[in-house]
Amino acid sequence: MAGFDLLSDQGLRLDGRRSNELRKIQCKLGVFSQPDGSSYLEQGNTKVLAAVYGPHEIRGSRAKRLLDQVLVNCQYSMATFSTGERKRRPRGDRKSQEMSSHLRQTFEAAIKTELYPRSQIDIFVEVLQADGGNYSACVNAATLALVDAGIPLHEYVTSCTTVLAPPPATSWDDEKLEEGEIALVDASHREETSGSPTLTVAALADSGRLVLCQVGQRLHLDRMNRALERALQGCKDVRDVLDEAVRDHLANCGISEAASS
Amino acid sequence: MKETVLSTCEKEFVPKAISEGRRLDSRNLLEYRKLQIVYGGDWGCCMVSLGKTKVLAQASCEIQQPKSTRPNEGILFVNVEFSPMGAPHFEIGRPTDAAVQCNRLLEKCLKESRCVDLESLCIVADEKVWQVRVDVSILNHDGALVDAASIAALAALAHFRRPDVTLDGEERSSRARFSSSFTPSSPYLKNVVVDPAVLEERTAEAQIVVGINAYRELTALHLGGTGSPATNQLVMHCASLAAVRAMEVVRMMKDELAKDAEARVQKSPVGFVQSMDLEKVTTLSHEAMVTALGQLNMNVKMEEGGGDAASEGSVGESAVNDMIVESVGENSAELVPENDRRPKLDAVALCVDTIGSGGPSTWGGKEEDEEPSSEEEEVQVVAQLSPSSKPKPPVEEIELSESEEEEIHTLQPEEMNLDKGLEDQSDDEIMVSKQNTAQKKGRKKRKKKNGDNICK
Amino acid sequence: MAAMAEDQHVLRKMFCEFDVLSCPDGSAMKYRNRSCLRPNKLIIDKACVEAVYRPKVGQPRVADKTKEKMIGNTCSSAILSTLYPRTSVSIILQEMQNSGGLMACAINAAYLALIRSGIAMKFLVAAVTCGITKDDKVILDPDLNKVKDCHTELMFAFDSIDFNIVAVDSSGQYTEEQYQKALSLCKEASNEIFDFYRNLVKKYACCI
Amino acid sequence: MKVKVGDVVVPGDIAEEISRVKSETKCVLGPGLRRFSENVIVCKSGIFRKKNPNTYWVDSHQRKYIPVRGESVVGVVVNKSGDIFKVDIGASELASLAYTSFEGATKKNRPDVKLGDVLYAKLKIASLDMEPELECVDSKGKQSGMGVVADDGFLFTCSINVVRKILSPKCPLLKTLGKEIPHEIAVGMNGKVWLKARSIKETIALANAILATEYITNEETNAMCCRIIEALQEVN
Amino acid sequence: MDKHRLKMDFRSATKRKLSKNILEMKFMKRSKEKAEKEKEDEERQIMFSHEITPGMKESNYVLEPSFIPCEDLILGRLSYHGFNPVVERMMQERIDEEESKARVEKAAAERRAEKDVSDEEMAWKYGTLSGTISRKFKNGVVNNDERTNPSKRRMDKDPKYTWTKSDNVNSYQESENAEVKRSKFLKPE
Amino acid sequence: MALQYKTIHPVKYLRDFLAHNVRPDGRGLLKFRPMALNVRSISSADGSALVKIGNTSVICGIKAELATPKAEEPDRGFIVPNVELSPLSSSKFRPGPPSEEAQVASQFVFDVILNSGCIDTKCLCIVPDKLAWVLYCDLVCLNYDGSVLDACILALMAALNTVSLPEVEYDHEKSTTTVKTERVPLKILSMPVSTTHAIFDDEVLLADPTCEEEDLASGTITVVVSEGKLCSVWKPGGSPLTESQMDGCVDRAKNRVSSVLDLINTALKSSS
Repeated sequence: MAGFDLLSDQGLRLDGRRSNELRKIQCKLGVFSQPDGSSYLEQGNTKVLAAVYGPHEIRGSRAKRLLDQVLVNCQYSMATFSTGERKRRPRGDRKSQEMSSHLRQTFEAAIKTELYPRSQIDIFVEVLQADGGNYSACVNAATLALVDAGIPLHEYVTSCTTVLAPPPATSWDDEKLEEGEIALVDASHREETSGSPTLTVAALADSGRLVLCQVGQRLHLDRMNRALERALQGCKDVRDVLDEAVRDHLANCGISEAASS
Repeated sequence: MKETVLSTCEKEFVPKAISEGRRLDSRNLLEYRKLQIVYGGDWGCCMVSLGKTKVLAQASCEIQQPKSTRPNEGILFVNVEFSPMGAPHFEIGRPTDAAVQCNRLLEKCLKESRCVDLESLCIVADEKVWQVRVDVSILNHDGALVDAASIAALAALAHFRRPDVTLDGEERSSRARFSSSFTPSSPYLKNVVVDPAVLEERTAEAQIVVGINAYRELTALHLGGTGSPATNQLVMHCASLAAVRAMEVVRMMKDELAKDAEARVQKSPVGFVQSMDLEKVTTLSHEAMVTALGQLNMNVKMEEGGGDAASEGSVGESAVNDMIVESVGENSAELVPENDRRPKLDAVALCVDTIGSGGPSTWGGKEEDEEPSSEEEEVQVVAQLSPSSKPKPPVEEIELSESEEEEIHTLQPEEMNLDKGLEDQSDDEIMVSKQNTAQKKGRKKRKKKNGDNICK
Repeated sequence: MAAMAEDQHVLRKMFCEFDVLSCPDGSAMKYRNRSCLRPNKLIIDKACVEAVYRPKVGQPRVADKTKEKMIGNTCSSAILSTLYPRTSVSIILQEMQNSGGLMACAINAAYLALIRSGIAMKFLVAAVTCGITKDDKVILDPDLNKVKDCHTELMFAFDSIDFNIVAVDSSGQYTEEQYQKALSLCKEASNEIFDFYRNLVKKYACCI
Repeated sequence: MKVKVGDVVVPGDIAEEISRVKSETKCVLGPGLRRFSENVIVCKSGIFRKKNPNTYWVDSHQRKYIPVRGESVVGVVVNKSGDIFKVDIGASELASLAYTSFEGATKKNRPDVKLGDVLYAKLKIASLDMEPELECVDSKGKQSGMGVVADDGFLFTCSINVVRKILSPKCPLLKTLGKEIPHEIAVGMNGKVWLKARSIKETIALANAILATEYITNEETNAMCCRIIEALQEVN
Repeated sequence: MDKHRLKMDFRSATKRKLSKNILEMKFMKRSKEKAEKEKEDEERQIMFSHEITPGMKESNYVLEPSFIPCEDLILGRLSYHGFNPVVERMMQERIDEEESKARVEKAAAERRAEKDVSDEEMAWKYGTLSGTISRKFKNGVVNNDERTNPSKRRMDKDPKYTWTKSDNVNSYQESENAEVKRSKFLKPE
Repeated sequence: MALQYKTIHPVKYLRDFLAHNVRPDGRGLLKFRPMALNVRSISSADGSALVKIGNTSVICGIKAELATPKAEEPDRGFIVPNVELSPLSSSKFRPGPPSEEAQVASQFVFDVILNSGCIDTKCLCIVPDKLAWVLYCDLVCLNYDGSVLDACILALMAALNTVSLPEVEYDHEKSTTTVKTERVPLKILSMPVSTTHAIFDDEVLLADPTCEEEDLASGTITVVVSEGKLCSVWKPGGSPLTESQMDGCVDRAKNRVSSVLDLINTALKSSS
C-alpha cells in the first residue's frame, strides 16, 4: 500500500480538507489583452493560464476546415518548471497530445459549434504549476476564457477529479468497512499518485450530463457510481465558484465602462 | 488523403435505424460481431478480427538499460500503428487524434492492469532488463479499433515467450495475463450500441470506451464525443455491459491459447494459413509442388550458360582490354582507355582536379553531335579532367562532410529507428514512475478482491 | 537420391485470400503479406507506384527501404502507368510471419493484390527464392531452418510472357555455375506460381 | 499465352482471335484489352468475353472507379466553391459540377443543392489528365432522372462488379424484389448505390441483398430474393 | 501544352454553351460533344503513343473504356412498384424509345435491302430491255426520246427512284448509242 | 540546337545516338568510363580514398573508434558504411535527412561488405564483450554522374586497404584502455568489385551509365564480383532481361575485375 494514509482517523485529508471539500479556487478573467479571451485559475497549488483566440478563419491548411461547424483547436502544454523534475518537452509528447484531444472533445461538446461553420477557435492552456487535477483545472480555466471571449456555450462545462481513498486503516470497525472507500473530491497530486483509483469527470454542470470521463488506476465497478456522483457534485460546486467569478468580473467591467462613459 | 465525407442521408439513416433498434449488419443493438483470435507461427504474434476490423499484434523483447527511476523493473512499450493499410486516410508518421488516444488507452490499460509483471523482466538490476514491446498494426478499419487492438495486444502478450537468459528456464513473460480487456461502445442519445462499425462510429453522438478486467475493475474508461453528452446512469450501464463482455473475451482468449498450445504440442501446423477458409471464392491453396527438374535438363542449362559466357566473354574482353592502368605519381593511379595517353599529372594536381572537376557532365556538347566518333570523344572526356579544376584542397571537402554529421545516417539499428519510437519510450518513463507505488499496493488489493469474489 | 532431389525442388504450399481488407481497392493475403492499393492524387503524367513495407516489429528500418524499392520497381515495371496519370498507386505490405523467402512472398503478394485491384498491367511477375547449401545443393524456397544451412540465398522474379528476369536479389557468395543452376530452377518453379495466379482468378472470376 | 473467348485470362495473354478479325471490319476493344504492336494483349485478369459483332472485353474485378466519359454515377456533394460543386464520386479526385448544368438552371436561378446531398449525374468530361466534370442534364437539356435524389434513403458503396451485375439486363435481382418491395434506387457505375424503400427495415434488407450478389450467380440470386421476401413478409 | 490547349477549349466551350439559351444549348451540345470526343480520342492516341506503335492510329480497333456498351447495361436510375412515378415513367419511355428505335432501324434495314435489289434489277432490266427494243427500230434516234420519255416521266413521279434516274438513263443511252452505230452501219442496202 | 533537342526529347536524343551504337559521351554501348583513384587523400582519416569514374567522384573516409560490442555477439566489432548523397553532388538531392536513394545505397554497400566477407568483424574485436573497433566508413559523393554504387564500392575497398589501426591494450582490473602508437594494417580478405549496367528501351544494355542515362533507363542491374565469385547480383525491378543479357552483364563484370584490381594495387604501391 501507499506509504501514508490518505485519510486521518478523523476523516481529514493530508491537506486538512474534508473528503467532499474543494481546494481554494482563485480565478481572474481577462488577464491578457492580446487574446480574445483569457483567464488565470488557481486550484490549490495547481496554477493554469488559458487563452482563447477566435472564432477566426482557418489557419494553416484549409483541408482542416469543417463545413458544418467550427473547428475547435486545443493545445495543452506544461511549463518545464511545472513539475517536480524538469519536464523536457512542454508539449507534443503522447500525454499532452492526449490531453489536448480530451480538451478538444470537451469543448466541442460545450461550445455551440454549429454557429461558426468554416471557422476556427483556438484554446491554449498552459500549466504553470502542477499539483493534481491538471486536466480539471485546465477545463475550468478554459471555460472562463471562453466566457471572457464571449463565445456562446450550451452551459458552463466544469471538471473535477476524485480519488477513491481506502478508509483509514486504524478505524477498521464494521460500519466504516461497510461504506468502503471514500471519494476525495478535487484530488491533489499526492492523492492522485497514491495509487488509489482516480476518476476525472468533465460535465455540463447544470444538467449534470457528463462530457468526458477518465479512469486512472483500477476502479471497481461497484465503487464507480459513488465516485461518479461525488465527481458530479464537485463539478456543480466548481460551477458555482466560476459563475460567481464571472458575474463580478462582468459587474466590474460594467462599472468601469459606466465610469468611462 | 482525406477521409471521405458522409452524405446527409447516411448521417440521418443510421440513427433512425438505431432508434428502431436495427443495425446495418442486421445485428441487434447489444450484439457483438464475430470475434476471431488467430495465433501466428511465431511466438507472441496474433491476429484479431472483429467482424471486418482486423488487427495484427506482435510482442517482442530486447535487452535494455532500465529506467533510472525503476532500476529493477522491465519496460513495457505499446505502439499501435495506424498504417494506411487500415484505411486510406491513415498516414504513416503522422498519428491522428484517434491514434494517439488509442495508444494511450491501451498503454494505460496494459500497464495499470499489470498484466505483465515488470519485475520478472529484470535480468541484472540497474544494468539489463527486458523491454517487452507490443506492436499493434491496424490491418483493416471497420470500427471498434481500441477493442480489437487491446484484445490483440493482450493475446499477443499471453502467447509471447521471451528468450531465456535467466536460469529459470523458458517462461511466459506475462503473468496474471487476461487481467483486462476493452469494450468500446458508442451510445446514441437514448440507446447504446456496442461494438460499432465504422459508419456507426462516425454517426454516433458520443463514444464510451471501457477498459475492465475479469474482476470487474475498470482499468481505463474514456467517455468523449461532440454530441449531446451522456448521463452517469448511461456510463454505469455501459460499464456493466463491458464487464460481461470482458468475461466472454477472456474466456475465448484462454480457449484459443489452449488450442494453440495443443496444436504446437502435436506439431500440427499453426499460423495464419490455418485461419483461411478455403471454401471462400476468394481463397485458394496451392499444394506443394515438385519441379521435375531432371539432371539432363540441368546439364543443358549449364552448357548453354557456358556458351553464352563464351560469346559474351569476347564482348567483355573488348570492353575492358583497351583500358590500361597507369600510375600517376604518388598515391594515385588511373584506368584510362589505351588510345589516349595523356600527360601524367602529379599527384596533388590530380587529387585536386579529381575533386575539383565537379559540375554536371556535359554529355558532349554540340560538336560531338555533329561527328560522334568514338576516338575523339574519348580524348574529349579525359581532356576535360584537367582544365575545369577550381583549386581546392580536399580537406575542406571533408570538413564540410563532417560538419554535416547530424545528417549522416548510419546503419546502427538504434539509429535506424527513423520514427521517434525512442522519445515515446522516454515519455513512458514518467508514466511508469508514477505507477511506482501503485504496483505493490494494487497486488495486495487484488488478492483481497479475489477473496471477495470467492466469498460472493 | 531421387527422393532427395525431389525434396530439394519442392516449393512450399501456397495460400492466398483476397479481400481480407474492406477499405483498400484490392487486397491479397498470401500467408505472410497483405497488400492494398489506392490511387491518390499526385501531379505527374503517369501513375507513380510506391510500395510501403511494414515490418512486424518496430519502425521501418533502412533495410526495409531497400525492400520497398525492390518491390516498388518490380511492380511498376509491369503496371501500365501511363493509363493512370496524376495518380499514385500505393502497395502496402504488412509482414505477418516470416518463414523464409520473405522478399519473394512480398512480390507475389503485391502482384496478387494488383491482379485483384483490376489495374492494367503488361504482364505478371512471379518471384521465387532458392538457397544454395554448403554441400552445393540448390534448394527451392527454403524455410527458416533450411536457410540455416544455406550459405547463399537468391531471389529471382520472372515475367509471365517469356520468363525474362525482372528482379534479382542475392545474399552470400556463389559461383556463376551455382547462379545458373539456381536461375533455371527458379524459372521452372515460377511456372507454378503463374498457374497459381491463373487458378485463383479462375476461382473468383467464374461468379463475378 | 494465347487465349480464346471464355477463357480465364491474366495480363500478358495474347487474344489472337481478335487479330484474326479482318482489318476492314471495325473491332471494339473493351476494358482490359490493349493493342500492342501487331496483336491485342490482355492487361487485366478475369474472363475474356465477346459480343457480336466484334466487341471484346475482359470481365475483371474492380473496386476503384476510374471515370469514363458518359457514364452515370452517384456522388456526394462535399464542397461548394465559386459556381461549381465538388462531388465525391469515389474516383482518385473530386469531380466538379457547374451550377448551370442542371435542367433550366441559369446564373440567376441556381439549383438548390446542399452539402452532403446525394447526386445522380452523368460524366461530361472524364479525361485522365483533368479532373472529371459532371452534368445533370441530357443532350436535350432535360434532367432525365439526374440531379439530387431524395434527401432520405441510404447510400452505400459496393464493388464495380456488383453494379455491373445488378444493371445487366439478365439480372433478376431488382425486378424480383421490385415486385414485392416498392423502392427507388440510383446505381452509379462508380459503385455507389443510393436506395430508398418504404421502411428502414426494407431498405436495409435491399442493401444487404445487393451487397450479397457479389459472388453469386443469377439462379442463386433468385433463391435469395425469395428468401428475403418471405422473411420480410413473415415479419409484417 | 497540348493538354492545356485542350483544357482551354473545354473551358471556353462550356462558357459559350452556358451563355446561350436552351435551344442553342441543345444545338451547341450535340456538335460540341462530337468535337470533344474527337479531341479526347486524339488525346488518348498521344498518350498511348509511348506504349503503342503509330500503326494503332489507322487501325481498325476502337478502344472502349466503359463496360456499358459491352455488357449493354441499363441505366441505373430505377423505381419499382410505383414508388417514384417520375422515374418509372422515364424507365418506360426509355424502354419504348429503344423498342421504337429498334423497330425503325429494322424497317429501314428491310426497305434498304429490298430497294437495293430492285434498283439494280431495274437498272439492268432497262439496260437489256432498251437494247432489245432498239434493235427493232432502225432509225432509233428519234424514237429514242419517245421511248425514254414515259419511263423518265414515271421515274420523276416516284421520288424513290429519283437517284436511279440519271445512271439509268446513261446506261440506257450507252447501249442505245451502240445500237445507233450498228444501225448506221447496217444502213446501206 | 542539339542541346535544345536534348532537353525537349531526351529519350529520342539518346535513342538517336544508340541507333549508331555510340553514346552521347562517345563511348560504345558496353564501354566503361575512365577511372581515377587516389588513396590516402585525407590525412585526418584512418583510411581514405578518392575515386573518379568519368564525372562521378566519391570520396571515402574511414574513422575508427572504440566501442563495446553488442550483447548478442560480444566478439565482433562493427563496420558502419554510410553513403551520403549531398546536394553538392547533384541538383536532384535536397539537404536534410538522407534520401531514399542514399539509404538504399548505404544498405547495398553494407550487404556487399557482409556477402563478400571482405573484413572479418571478429578481427575488429579487441576484448570480447568489452572493447571493439567501429569502422565508420563515410562515402561522400562529390559529383553524381551515374554508377555511384560502383564508385562507392571501389572507394570503400581502396580506403579499407589503407586503414591501419593502433594497438590497444585493455586493463581488466581498472578496465582502462591505453592506445599505443604503433599501428597494424587492417586485414582485407577479399576485394569485391561492382559493375552497373543500365537498361534502355527494354533491350539495350549500357555499361557504366551516366546520370542522364540512368534517369532515362528503364532499369539498372549491379553485379558485384569478388575473388571470381559473385557476391551480389542486384536488379531491383525495371524492365525484364533475357538470361543471355544477364550473363553478358555478369561476364563484363568479371572481366572488369582484373583491371580495377591493378588500378587499386598500382595506387597503393605508388603510395607506399
